Amino acid sequence: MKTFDKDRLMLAIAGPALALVAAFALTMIVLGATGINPIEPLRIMVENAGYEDIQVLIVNQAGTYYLAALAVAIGFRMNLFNIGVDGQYRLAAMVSAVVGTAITLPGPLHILLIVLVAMMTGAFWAGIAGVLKAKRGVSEVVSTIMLNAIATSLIAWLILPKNLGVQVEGSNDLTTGEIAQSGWFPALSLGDSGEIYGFTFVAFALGFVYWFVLNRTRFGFDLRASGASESAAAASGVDSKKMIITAMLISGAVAGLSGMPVLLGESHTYTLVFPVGVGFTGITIALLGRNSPVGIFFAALLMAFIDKASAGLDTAGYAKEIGTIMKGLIVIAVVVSYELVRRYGIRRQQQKVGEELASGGAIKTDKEVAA
Amino acid sequence: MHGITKRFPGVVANKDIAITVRKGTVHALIGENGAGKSTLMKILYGMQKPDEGTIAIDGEQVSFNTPGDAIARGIGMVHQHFMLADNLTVLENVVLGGEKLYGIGAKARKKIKEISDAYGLGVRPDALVEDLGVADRQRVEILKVLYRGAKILILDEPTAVLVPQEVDALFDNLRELKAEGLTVIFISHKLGEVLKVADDITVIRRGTTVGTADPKTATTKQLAELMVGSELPSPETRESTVTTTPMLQVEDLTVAETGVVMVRHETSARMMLPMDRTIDPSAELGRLLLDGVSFTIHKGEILGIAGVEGNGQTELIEALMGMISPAAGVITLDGTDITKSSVRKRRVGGIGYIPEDRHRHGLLLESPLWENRILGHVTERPNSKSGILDLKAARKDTERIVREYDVRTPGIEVTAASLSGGNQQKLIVGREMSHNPKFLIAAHPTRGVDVGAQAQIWDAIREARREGLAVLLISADLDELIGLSDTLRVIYRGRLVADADPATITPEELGTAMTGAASGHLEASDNHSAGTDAGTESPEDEAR
Amino acid sequence: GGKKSSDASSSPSESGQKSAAIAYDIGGRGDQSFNDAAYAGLKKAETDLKIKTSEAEPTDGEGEADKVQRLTELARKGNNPVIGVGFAYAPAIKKVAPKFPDTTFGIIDDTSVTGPNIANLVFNEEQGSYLAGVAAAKVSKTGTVGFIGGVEVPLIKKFEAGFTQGVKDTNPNAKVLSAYLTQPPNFDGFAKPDLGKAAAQGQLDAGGADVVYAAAGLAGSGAIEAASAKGKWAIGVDSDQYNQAGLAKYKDSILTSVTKDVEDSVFNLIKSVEDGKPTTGEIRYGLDKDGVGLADSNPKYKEMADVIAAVEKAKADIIAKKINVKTAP
Amino acid sequence: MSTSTVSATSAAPKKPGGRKKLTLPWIMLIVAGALALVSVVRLISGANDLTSVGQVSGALSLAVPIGLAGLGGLWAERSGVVNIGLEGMMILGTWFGAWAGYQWGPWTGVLVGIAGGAAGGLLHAIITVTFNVNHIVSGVAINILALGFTQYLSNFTFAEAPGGSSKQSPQVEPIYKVTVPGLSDWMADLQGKHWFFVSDLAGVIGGLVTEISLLTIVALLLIPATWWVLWRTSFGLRLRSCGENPIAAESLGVNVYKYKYIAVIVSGALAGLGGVYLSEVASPIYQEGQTGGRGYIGLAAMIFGNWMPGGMAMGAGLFGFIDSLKLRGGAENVHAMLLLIAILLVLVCVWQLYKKKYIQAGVAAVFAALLFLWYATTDSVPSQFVDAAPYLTTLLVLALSAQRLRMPKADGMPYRKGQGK
Ligand SMILES: Nc1ncnc2c1ncn2[C@@H]1O[C@H](COP(=O)(O)OP(=O)(O)OP(=O)(O)O)[C@@H](O)[C@H]1O
Ligand SMILES: Nc1ncnc2c1ncn2[C@@H]1O[C@H](COP(=O)(O)OP(=O)(O)OP(=O)(O)O)[C@@H](O)[C@H]1O
Ligand SMILES: [Mg+2]
Ligand SMILES: [Mg+2]
Repeated sequence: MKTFDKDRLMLAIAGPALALVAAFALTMIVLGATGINPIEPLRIMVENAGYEDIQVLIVNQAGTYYLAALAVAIGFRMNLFNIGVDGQYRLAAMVSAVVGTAITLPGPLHILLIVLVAMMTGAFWAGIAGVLKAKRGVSEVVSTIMLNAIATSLIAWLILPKNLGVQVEGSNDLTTGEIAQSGWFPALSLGDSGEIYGFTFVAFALGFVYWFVLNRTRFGFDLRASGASESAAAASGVDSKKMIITAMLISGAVAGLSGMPVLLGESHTYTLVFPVGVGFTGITIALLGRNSPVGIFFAALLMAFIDKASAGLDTAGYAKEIGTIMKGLIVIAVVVSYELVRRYGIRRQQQKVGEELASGGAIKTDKEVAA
Repeated sequence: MHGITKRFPGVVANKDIAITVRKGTVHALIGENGAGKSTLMKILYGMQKPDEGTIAIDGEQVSFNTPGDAIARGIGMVHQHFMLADNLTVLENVVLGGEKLYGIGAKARKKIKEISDAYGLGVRPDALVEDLGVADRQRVEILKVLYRGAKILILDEPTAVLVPQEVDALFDNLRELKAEGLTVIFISHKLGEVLKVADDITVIRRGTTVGTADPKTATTKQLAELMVGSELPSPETRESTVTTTPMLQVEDLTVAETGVVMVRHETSARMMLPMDRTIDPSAELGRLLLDGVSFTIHKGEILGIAGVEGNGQTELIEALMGMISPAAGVITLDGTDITKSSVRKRRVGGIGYIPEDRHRHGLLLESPLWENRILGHVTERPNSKSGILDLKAARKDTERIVREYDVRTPGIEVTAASLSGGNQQKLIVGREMSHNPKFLIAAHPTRGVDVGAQAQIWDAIREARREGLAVLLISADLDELIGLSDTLRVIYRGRLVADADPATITPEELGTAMTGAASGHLEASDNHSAGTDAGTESPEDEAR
Repeated sequence: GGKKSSDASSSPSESGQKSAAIAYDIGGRGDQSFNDAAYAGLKKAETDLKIKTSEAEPTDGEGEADKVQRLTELARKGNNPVIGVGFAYAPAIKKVAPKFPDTTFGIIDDTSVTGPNIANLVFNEEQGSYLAGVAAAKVSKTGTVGFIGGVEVPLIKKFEAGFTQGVKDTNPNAKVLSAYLTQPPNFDGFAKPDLGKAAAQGQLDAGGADVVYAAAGLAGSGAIEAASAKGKWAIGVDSDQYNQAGLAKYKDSILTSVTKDVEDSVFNLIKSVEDGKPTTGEIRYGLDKDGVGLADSNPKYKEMADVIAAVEKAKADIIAKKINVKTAP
Repeated sequence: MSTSTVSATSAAPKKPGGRKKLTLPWIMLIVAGALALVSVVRLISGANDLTSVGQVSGALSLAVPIGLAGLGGLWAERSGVVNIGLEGMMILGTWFGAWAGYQWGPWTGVLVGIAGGAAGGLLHAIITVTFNVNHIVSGVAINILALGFTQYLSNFTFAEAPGGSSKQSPQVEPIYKVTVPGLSDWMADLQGKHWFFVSDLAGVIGGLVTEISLLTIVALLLIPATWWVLWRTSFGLRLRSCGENPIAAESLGVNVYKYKYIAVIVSGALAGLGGVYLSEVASPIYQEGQTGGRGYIGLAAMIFGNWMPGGMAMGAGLFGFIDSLKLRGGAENVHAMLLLIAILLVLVCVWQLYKKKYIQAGVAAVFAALLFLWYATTDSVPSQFVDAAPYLTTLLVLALSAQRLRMPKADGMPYRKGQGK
């Protein structure tokens, strides 16, 4: 059994590693084909990632991505496709920023309040899709796409100065006002290189919670069972409608957290230029990380690395879209290699089962005679 | 077919098989589960390519790359598992792939009618396959083959889901086809049938041909010995353990078709309105899938339900499990009303469940065995303690089940999908028995399971019964049903229409009742309908 | 701190040559609008002042930290001035500027951040738009004119406010229809010409407008196309769209354009640093400095003496502060 | 318990329960009813633009790209392949369409744009059909790749072309537009009379015969054409069988791989055509970010339409209609929509009462009352809500309508030849 697992681990690592090499090679081919030095941009990216200030950016971005991807992954674990993480976290960030500005509490309580409001807002927004699916059978793919757009409009309305927003004199931006210092999450300062948002650590810790809840609790088992086979889960005692709503609520709550690293660690306010699109990157990362907390961690780091390391390419005279192309190629290469490895693994496993059956065959005959 | 060898990763499904089928005969192919019958036929049908060996038809060497090639040579196959697209009509399913013959329109419809009438198949071309029962589906499968004008018919276990009368009808058809000069290859586990219809018999064991038999002289016993090298085990059970303590009481259980709710169920009117909005409400009347079903199972009793598939068995099981909510009726388990309880509550309350479709309801195919061991009992020990899973204990217990129930597997980390059907079933039985259920729903507990495993499963059920387990047994295998049950009921169109004494009833009589031809109490060799009291029944009645 | 990204490559200051840098807003170079205008200013500085230049583009969905890092890197490499294009750079400049007291930081469209080394380059878009309103009211026969904003943000609302005021002051009975294509942070409204077209068609045929003013970036080309197809007037924005190659087909329908001279503002700031007298604080480009204005390349427009007279009068009044143009509708 | 008699009516043999085919007269009646309702609202609210010729043709041009993407999704999913990469394939369509269009004329652009989308489809097919990778992963990857690839290529192509930039192509010559002479004017006249129903009908017809691009006509024809091909030809039957039960199809000699490949490539081509429509008809240039999520909306329209061309077209049409309403004088038009929705909710309430579902009826009544109140007390809707109108309406329609969605049974499932049991 032990060796079996070791082999599996080897396979699990070899797959993505080979895929990454393949993706880089493909990127080089694209570059070469368009008459660009195929090595140089990659070298610059790797070099960029060697600098501490960029590393800080990568880690911080990875924290945000991690949360968004966890939110998506929770849905995926039970075959729900929550495309709405983007809307959920933006609305959550906005509402929690408003509450955090309006109410000031001593230190940790203030932060807790903001985080709770964010989770509740995210859960509420995702819950709409959950209820619509459970009660009315509305496909969550459609409803979350619609809810994303509705969230955009709702935020745009809420942030108007006549409603909840503030327009600072001389600024063309709209904000929700600044959260008092007690609501800032302490950061890990690396001096000149910047600081790592404290919430980033919370994000990664949440990965552990995710793992624990999913793999070590009854609830997690029910959720995974629903994802693996809805019919079998129903027969095992899972109320599928309740599960849909619960899963959407949790997914939305985690989605609500994805805005927190930036809100609590950097901007301390929600503005028109608050990062967008994190939810969509989260989908990619969840898929790439195969919904596993460790896989998502590496996938988030990888995506953050490509983002930040490729940002400087244009300064060096190369198109920074190379990063985007690389992302696409990596996703394809990695999943194709997963599949190839999986097939190989199944073949091996069946071989083992077959051997077992073959060796057990003799005993079987004896028993049958006895019966 | 000569020298056919086919290897799958880890398994040699066919090893140097040789088989010769004479033109214009019915040739039976028998062998235990996994012997390689289906694989051999798939090779003949071009669905799989042999690693070695040759096929000759009418003396001419052929090589098929796709089923299309085989069809072109006049071969048709009815598969072991239905090969039908549910959401397409019968017509579409039939013409698929053979559109060149008669198009896909009126001409094809006419042709289908023609064949259907000629063989008395009674097929409606424009019905959705989804709405058909198993027997109808079987007919569509046969029609598919006939439509293509096949000269060689392969029937892979066509009788598994049919009642004896339907089997007879099918055999009549086969004889007719034979008379027309067609060749039929017929696979079955039911040896009696084989002897009845076959002209030649070939026995396959572990992927090789081990012999042939002459149906005129051979007996089922001989065949069984050829097949497995042992006697046929029997599900006979005679010492009664039935007590007078009711374990499960079901009263007036009524289930309406999904998507419709009953409006005035108290008046027993079948006026129902669709739950969803439609154009014309009155145009849509739902129907009852279960209609006023009542019975009692006592501790230590096995109640067998006989019936053609699709007559409400599935709904009965699901209503008892709480997976669908009945329109009316009361279910009492061990004195507690569980009519409104959730599935989980019922399971914790002591209901064990061997589902009829293990892949859909019993297993997480892509999960390891130990997770499958937790499935359905996640709230119970040893699987979890106060909401937290106890993986160590669950794993250990899985190993115990694997050991005690003889599940053939290299370990408990492999996925359930990689086990063969029989071993999957043993795992499920082991799991359900591990929680000392008060009441067990056993739906086709040995379907598709080979003889050795069959005996083990029967033993496990009998063992538990001795300790006071109440069992609801649903099976298409009438021998099993008669052999195991203490009481027998027949379900027909959602109603329990007849009861019988397993000590005296024969499979043929039971089969007749299953088609709705008889009702009331079935006396041995006297199956006229003896109208019994439709009102309240005494426990005596229940305990036969 | 360890190695910083900016420590590595040789900085221009070391090689002795002066250098200026701009950091773009979302959209980046090639947007044929705002960013491109800033780029033009930079290029002009490169040729006229013989200095080196650097540019950096943002990535989609980035946060404040990325902007801080970008500005820091540009500053540390010795670029002076470092100009952030767009109000989104305000919080980042607030953080970075104090760390580089010898570098001048420019920011366009924002005066909320201030400092001894910060130059706020702002424009009175409402003033230019007011003139557009005057012209529109004058040429309109139906008394109804349309305004199309790309994305409903305060900056674009300034355009709307000025335009509406200009129309109303000229013809109190006139009606201004206004539409925004998208809501922030969905900035598609600047990139989807078909939306601009649909909105313009709505104002032209259903609303009865005969002049549309589109402050919608590239989506404005859709509005211009629609106006041209209907034989009505369109008013362009940012640069003189009559002369834009991409719009040559509809140029006859482009009455005029409200210009915003981002190019010069960038160039002027670079030049001031070059000259050793860096400007700081609020540098406002209004009608008075020709920082905003109304283009008159269309010969047909030039023929409209009464319109031109009205516009000139309004311009003089605004410069003379006789008219105070509102910045919010 | 045994009953002595088995009543003949006890249970009909398996019959198609619950499902009812919508026949043509029914559809016509529903459409007419909807139009009448809109007409009533128009008369009450005075929002005459609701069914004007311009509104209808505007709705059409906004609906076409969504509809083409939806049609693309339909082809792929009918063969069992989920295509979330529609957005990426559309991007390829916009880019390649404009790239070829500005150099060699619009029709070449159409062909090259279709080819670009089809190339995206081919990639999707290779990944999902040959490598059996999760369809969503592949789609997401294609979306990323298409975006990066086109942005990257713009640097070498459009950036150097006169009138173009790295974000935008030069102008493409327009595709010929037709107006049915006489009829168009007549309809416009009739529409202008603002009569009940007649004017609305005239508006709809007028929108279809006025200034309609040839490409729009092609796109409209593709909807019945798709229906015909998929439901009335043996090719279509085979293709659909791959989405319903590929193993059964395989057992009858259908080359499942081939049909899946064809379907996914056609899917990409249709999405590509949707892209070309954006960069040649809706506006005559390619513009980065031009698709703006229309691929996803197309997907939603397809699910909305229950994987059927007609339903999908209705979904896309609804979206285009509301989107156009909002863009053309949003505040007033959308305000009128409040009334429409309120009336619809009243109808729902009556229906629920009839069905004795009092809670649902109550909820509908409350919402209807709130909407009436909103309508009566205001005379426009904040522009932010106007913007959300198409999305809200879609969500509302989905929530209120019966969800009898039925996706192809093997949609999204991996398939490998020779693996059937
Ligand atoms: N696609 C496959 N891949 C791997 N192994 C297979 C495959 N199909 C069949 N096998 C193996 O080949 C052996 C023969 O299977 P086959 O289906 O021919 O048995 P059978 O005689 O038809 O059994 P049954 O009576 O249960 O239908 C089985 O042991 C099975 O493990
Ligand atoms: N499609 C497949 N892919 C891989 N392996 C398969 C496949 N089909 C069958 N097998 C292998 O075949 C073996 C059993 O197949 P199968 O389920 O037909 O066995 P069986 O004993 O005939 O079961 P049943 O009694 O349910 O028919 C398993 O070990 C499984 O790994
Ligand atoms: Mg089998
Ligand atoms: Mg078989």
